[in-house]
Amino acid sequence: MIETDPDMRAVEATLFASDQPMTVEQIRGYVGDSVDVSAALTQLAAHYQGRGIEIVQRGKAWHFQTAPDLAHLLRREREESRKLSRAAVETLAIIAYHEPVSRAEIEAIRGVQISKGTLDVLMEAGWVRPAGRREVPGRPLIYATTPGFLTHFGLNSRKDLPGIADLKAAGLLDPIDSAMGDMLFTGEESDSELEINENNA
Amino acid sequence: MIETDPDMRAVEATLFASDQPMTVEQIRGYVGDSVDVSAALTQLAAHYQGRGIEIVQRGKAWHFQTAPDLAHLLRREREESRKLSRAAVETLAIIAYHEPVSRAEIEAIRGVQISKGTLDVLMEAGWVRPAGRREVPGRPLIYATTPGFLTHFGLNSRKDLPGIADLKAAGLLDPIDSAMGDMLFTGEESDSELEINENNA
Amino acid sequence: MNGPMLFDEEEALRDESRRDAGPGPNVLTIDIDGWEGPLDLLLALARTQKVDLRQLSILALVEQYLVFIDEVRALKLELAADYLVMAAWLAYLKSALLLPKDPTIDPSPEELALRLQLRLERLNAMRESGARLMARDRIGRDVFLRGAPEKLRVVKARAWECDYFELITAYGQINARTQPAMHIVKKRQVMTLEQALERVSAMIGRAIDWTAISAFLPPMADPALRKSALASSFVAALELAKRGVVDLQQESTFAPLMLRKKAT
Repeated sequence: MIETDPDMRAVEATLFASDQPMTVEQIRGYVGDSVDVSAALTQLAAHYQGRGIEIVQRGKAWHFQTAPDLAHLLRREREESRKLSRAAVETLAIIAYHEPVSRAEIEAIRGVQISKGTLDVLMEAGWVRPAGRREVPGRPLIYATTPGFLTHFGLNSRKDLPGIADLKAAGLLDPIDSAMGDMLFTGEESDSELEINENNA
Repeated sequence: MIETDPDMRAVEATLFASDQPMTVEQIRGYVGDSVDVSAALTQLAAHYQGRGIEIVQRGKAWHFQTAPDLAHLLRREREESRKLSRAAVETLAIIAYHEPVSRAEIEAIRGVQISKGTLDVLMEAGWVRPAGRREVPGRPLIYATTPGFLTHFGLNSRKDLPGIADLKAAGLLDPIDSAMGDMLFTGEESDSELEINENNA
Repeated sequence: MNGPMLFDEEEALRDESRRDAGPGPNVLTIDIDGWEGPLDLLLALARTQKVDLRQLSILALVEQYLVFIDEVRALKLELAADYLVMAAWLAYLKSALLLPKDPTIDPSPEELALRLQLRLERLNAMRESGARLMARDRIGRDVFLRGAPEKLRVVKARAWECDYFELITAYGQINARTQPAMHIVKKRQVMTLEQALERVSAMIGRAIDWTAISAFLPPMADPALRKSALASSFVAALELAKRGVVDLQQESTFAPLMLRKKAT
């Protein structure tokens, strides 16, 4: 029976323990001259055929490896969700409202430069793709959203995005003014102090 | 035919590719929930019996290794594995056979203080770890062995420690006071032996 | 005896045989440092009796120990104190064992001897277990793990989070931020100095007695306007006083400012 063949066992163990692919001569250095290493390797290779692991020859050297069709098992995906940065959200919004748009145009609209990583993140997320080049001097890359973007945000088309007027109506457009309003409101409180003085008067 | 069983192939490849011993749960994380990992491991272990490499269980974890009887082929003469001092070996044995055990208890058995480095060496080797505190005055740290200890010494569990059953039966793992009680109780025999010896003396 | 035991089997064996040859009376090369304390020395001596430790003659062992210690001292080698403490204790044990039994001594010498024997047995058990443990098929020495495992990989797939509200809010804020700023001053209700002059002049005509300035203010609630009216009316009062139309009087600082039509 194959399992009890001592030569094959020796070759199998030697090749398994080695951290390098081994030639027949190198294996023989461990298992001894009396062993027909080539024959043992051929038999082993046949024996492992169709198994989860296999013995293969690369050039003159042999090694063990896992069966190539099982490679997908050995990589396990772990999802890790992360919040998009402020810059990325703004960049995505600009692309969505103005597409196709170049990087320079995005920066002009944002009023701030964007770092290289920002667009990469949006592309990694699958929401933005390069959409050709603008036919102007320098032929800059232009960017647009993907179908994945629409799916993620539950949109049928980009036309579903609320317009500026809608945003204004929803109070989403003027965060600065409303902040000012808050300050005036707290300002009135101090007025009442004055009133007390008046009443005293 | 065994070679074509997809579950077994998957488990075989996963364990073979891993650079760490793996528990059933860890393997399942790679091969998927539909696979009966335990059954596949048992079958694989049987399949490798008598071969140059084998699948073994150490504690909860499994791994591939070369067959022990082939050690003579593979032992690297020059790179002798770490040499432990006698103190370290005894300390390791005391922890393994008595765990969990405090430093004072180790010292009581050895009759000498443990030098600072001894426990460190064992912990650095990954064989020993602190395992809480004994709820007695002073709350001393207690030590126990690790899964890595079982793996390194080829033990399936602490029950496989050489001679542990005999030592237990002989009361040699009990503290001396309780052993004294037992011996005085069953008494006579050992007393008489002692007397005989005294006569010899 | 020298150094720690090495776990090369051969060396361990050699070591063991040297130990077993032990410190016989003819052994002059005594290295006291080789012993890990008196208990270790006692165990080595016990093993020279070549009996199961349970059959050990404690009296013989005590004798061996005391002889050994004497030899060492004769060689003027320094002995750690604990060896001497043990020697003293064993000398006591020996005499107690040899003397006629005294039932009042507790613990009895036999019990002490038994305890010593138990301790030696336990140490010996652990020493042997340690050696057997070291002799097992150990990874990296007897059995080998795979030399070049592919290794399992965990690939981190990042899922980016952003909801619709965040998206449109961000756009709104960009717009707000980048819109050319236009500042409009909010209209406030005020009472001009002219209005105040007119109002105070008209009202003072009817007032005969001293009247607080607050009485000249419009009675409506708007506090902003009220404040403006107060300021304007104050200035108006000063103006009217200058023109010689009214008299002003204030009893103390922050006291109400009183107005009266100047007597003519």
